[in-house]
Amino acid sequence: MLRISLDKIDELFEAVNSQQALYIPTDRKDGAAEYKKYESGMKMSDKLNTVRSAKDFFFPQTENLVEFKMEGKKIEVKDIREESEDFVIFGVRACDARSFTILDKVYLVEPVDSFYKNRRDHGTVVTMACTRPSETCFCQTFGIDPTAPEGDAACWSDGSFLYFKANTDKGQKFIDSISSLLEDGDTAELDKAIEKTKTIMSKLPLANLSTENFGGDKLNEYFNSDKWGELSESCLGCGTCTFVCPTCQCYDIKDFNTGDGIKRFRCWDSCMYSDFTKMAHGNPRLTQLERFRQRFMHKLVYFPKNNEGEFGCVGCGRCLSKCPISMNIVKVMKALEVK
Amino acid sequence: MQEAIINKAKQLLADGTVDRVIGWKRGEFAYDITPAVFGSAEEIDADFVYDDFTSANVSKYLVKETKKEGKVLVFLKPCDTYSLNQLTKEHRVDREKVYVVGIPGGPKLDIEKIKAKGISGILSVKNENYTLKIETIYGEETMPFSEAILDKCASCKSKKHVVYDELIGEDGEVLESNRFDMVEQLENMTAEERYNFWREQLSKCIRCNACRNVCPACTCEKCVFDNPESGVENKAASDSFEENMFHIIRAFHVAGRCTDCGECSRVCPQNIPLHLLNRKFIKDINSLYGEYQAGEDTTSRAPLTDYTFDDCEASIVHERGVE
Amino acid sequence: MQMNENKEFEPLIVAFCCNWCSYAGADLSGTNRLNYPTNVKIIRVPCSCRVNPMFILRAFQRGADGVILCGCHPGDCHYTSGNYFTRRRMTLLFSMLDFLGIERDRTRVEWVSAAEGAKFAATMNEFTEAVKKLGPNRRLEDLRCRKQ
Amino acid sequence: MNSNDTLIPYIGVVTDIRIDTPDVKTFRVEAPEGGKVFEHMPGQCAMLSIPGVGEAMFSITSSPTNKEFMEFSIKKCGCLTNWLHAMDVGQMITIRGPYGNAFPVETELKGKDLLFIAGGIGLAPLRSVINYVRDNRDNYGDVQIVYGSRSKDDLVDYKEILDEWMSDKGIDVNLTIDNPQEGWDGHVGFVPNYVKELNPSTSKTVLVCGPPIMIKFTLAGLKELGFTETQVYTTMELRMKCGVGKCGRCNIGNKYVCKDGPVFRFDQLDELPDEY
Repeated sequence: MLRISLDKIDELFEAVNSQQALYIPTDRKDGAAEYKKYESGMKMSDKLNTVRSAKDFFFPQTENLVEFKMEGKKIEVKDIREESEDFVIFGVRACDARSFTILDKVYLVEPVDSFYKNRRDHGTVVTMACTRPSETCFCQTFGIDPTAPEGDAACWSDGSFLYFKANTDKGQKFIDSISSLLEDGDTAELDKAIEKTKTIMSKLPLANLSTENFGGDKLNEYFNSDKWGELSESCLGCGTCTFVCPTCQCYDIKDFNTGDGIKRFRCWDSCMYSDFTKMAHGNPRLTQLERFRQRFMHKLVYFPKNNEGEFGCVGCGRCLSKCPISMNIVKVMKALEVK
Repeated sequence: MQEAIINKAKQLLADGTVDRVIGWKRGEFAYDITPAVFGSAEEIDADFVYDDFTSANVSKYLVKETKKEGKVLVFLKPCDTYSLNQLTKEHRVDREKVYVVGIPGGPKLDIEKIKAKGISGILSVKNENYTLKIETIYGEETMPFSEAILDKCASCKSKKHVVYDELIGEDGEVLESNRFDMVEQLENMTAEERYNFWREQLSKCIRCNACRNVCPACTCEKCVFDNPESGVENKAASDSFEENMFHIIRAFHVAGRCTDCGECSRVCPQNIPLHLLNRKFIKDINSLYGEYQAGEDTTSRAPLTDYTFDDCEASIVHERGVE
Repeated sequence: MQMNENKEFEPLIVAFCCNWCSYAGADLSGTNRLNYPTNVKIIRVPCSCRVNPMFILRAFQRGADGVILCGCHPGDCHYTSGNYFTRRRMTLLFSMLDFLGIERDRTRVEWVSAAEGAKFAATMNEFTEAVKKLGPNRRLEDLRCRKQ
Repeated sequence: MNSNDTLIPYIGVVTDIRIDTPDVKTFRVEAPEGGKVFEHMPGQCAMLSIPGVGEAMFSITSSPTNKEFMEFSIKKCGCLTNWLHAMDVGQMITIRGPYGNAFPVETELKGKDLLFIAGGIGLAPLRSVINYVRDNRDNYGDVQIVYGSRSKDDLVDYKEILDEWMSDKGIDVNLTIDNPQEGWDGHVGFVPNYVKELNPSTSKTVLVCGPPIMIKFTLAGLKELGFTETQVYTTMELRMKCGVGKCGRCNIGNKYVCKDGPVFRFDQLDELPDEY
């Protein structure tokens, strides 16, 4: 398998960065990891995951869609779309990599979202296999193997080498572009490391969480469950879970008047917000119960019903560690589940 | 302590003093505790927890709970009692419908601080003589209790309960705290340094509104930032200006009412030290208009709804401080 | 609002003026043929107390380089006490802006009565000069509103 | 980037404004170069917007058989609609679409006797179907229309109803208003009761649109008369932003009103959770 010594990882980053924009997860001053554009000397974070998910690269929190010039009764529409630059996101975890597949099912189905597709076409996702899963991890629940991540190219570390494998043509191109730095090597050490991770995976506290009893066929049963009141009663109605979630894809479209014209932009929206469904003549989801229910029904029932059983969650565990009141999809699944 | 609290809750439910109990509910792990309303002794026996991780200030839930029928029991830590007083003063909570049992407070632990040490796969956390024994899937780890204390507890302002119907344990005193140290440090920087500091912090904001929604002082029925009529409504910062604006206004709207409970910083998913903005207002109010602690009582006028004829002029900001 | 090499920077100043005093003061300075810079855009408010912190911030957002709030002298408020509240509010707001590293000379409160036309003109001249020295507002501007 | 994106709107010019009722106006919209901005089927919607004011979904009330322009009957009820009501002829607006499914005029409705039931502004989406049917008269059986409003002045398209629909052969128009009014010698009473009084044949296929409470009682009345849910279609409205089932807010259960709707048959709605 092609590999590079971890001592030479800076050389690798420099080489990639000289060809196209490179983003890697790196530690901030406060200790948390986030994706940043690579600059010489930047070290890759060894944290399990970033606070914000990698969805930002394809579906940023805000983006301008179109501009208008208004003059008297006249309106001029200005298409401001530009071809995205080529870029590489390095070190994406298996859970986040799967989230792209889920976002694709929303944004790449007809009518294709050209803003999303543009970035998707130009981005190469290089994933990184996990070695130290945390108690909040439950990606295996959704059939994700963190030791064999998806993405255009995948890489593994055994502590001294990084091993590369291409999953797509785009990934192969990426590996070809750095091939002068790579050498062939045997994978005995790596196989051992992967085995070790697999053993840990089986011992995780959420290893037995199953989606067996969820999916599209229990729509009304779960919708009408009497657990929602209890589950949602302490929900603050903030958007933390939605905004750190790699699969939450709802958005709002708004206009901003610059004084010189109108910029129409879209931004992330949260179904947990009280005005999410508010319209001129009323609001069909009046209390937090209905909004809370919408979020989890969407992930566990509606999404799989519309997408051949694929769930709208990848088990990354971000909402488990970030919710201000520690209410999360795992607690909801356990409370709701009807065998 | 947990046992005493549980017994008290069950007793007050049984003798009909209260109909419901607000407390904390055990989670999946050692630390993910959810505030909850308990209606029966069975529910309490099953899930009620009070330990080093029950840091959530539950007083804001009383706004919702006191609109319902019946009386509700709430266990308040010293800092939480200030919030309740403030809510009572603003007529957001019907004090008649609340039975307050004061309980000893922290210091509480911050799981983020434990995780920041690289400790992961946490299965249990035990406090043995102020050394944390942390059992993980990767083996046992230890760390000093003092290094895992929540920021808000590390600068605790008071161990005194300012309102209660009953106490479990002894009442404490108002403390000499170091809570303004960091504000002072920033004040002593140059404007440029301060600007860079806050840009770095506020640019992390994802506008999840957790700070606002958890804040016991933020109880508007409709926030200006949610109201399309206000002209400033927005859901995401499209520009650094909007990040600044949101956080200045959020802090300003609770200036003189913020009890410094520290929940805003505790819940921030991006670890922005939001409490520093609130503390800056508190510090200014103390030094310009006299010592004032929001929530200490239910009768005094808040500094921003009050004035004296000889207040300082706004130019004081230009006259003092370093450049 | 661009720094141009052969063109001197001209700041945009927004002045919130109380209807009962400084707004009339501005009028008086005009009828007395006193000069004050055309950079100053006056917004009339019913009382200085009407100005909430968001007005100040939004003026900066939309291109102001300096914001000044003029009200009645303490004790002279048409509504008895409005300006006393203003004084506390603006003191705290300006202090917060300073805390965030926004140049403190971009904001000011002045008490100008209806009879003080000369003071109005002098204040505006002086404030405009002070802001001119600071250069364009960059720390509290909204890039989307920057004129091309 | 030369592919179109549905989120980038076209320009439409308002070429005529008709005052229907005190709070409903009908706007005629054409492309700047004349003609329609895009083609649609009866029941489909379009996103209209005034940049800086708002954007919202409106049903296209003109029939696709109209080759010159599109029409929108809009009730004044919020920020955007207030603005639209205040504008003059010649104003440009932005328009994107068409969105949603349509009434199955070319499939299930073909050859059927049709019963249209509308209340208030609910006539707007049905008007498109009614005129489509009138223009393709041979493809459909009898047409019966039951339309009610608060008062005579609140009847949308009253002139068109009197001048065109009522004079057509094979179209039975039944109007009603909620309360007696001077100058009105027609039926007085609520729509659901009027439908029961008229006792239409259960062989008809029903298209109903109006306020939720009217729909609820009308459906109950129809069931009493022996209609089944598979015979009744309605069209719905929820908060929408994108129009293409991506922004995630207009769902009832797993169905997005903007994409899978707005036209639903009642048996389809029955399978969905009760959230509307």
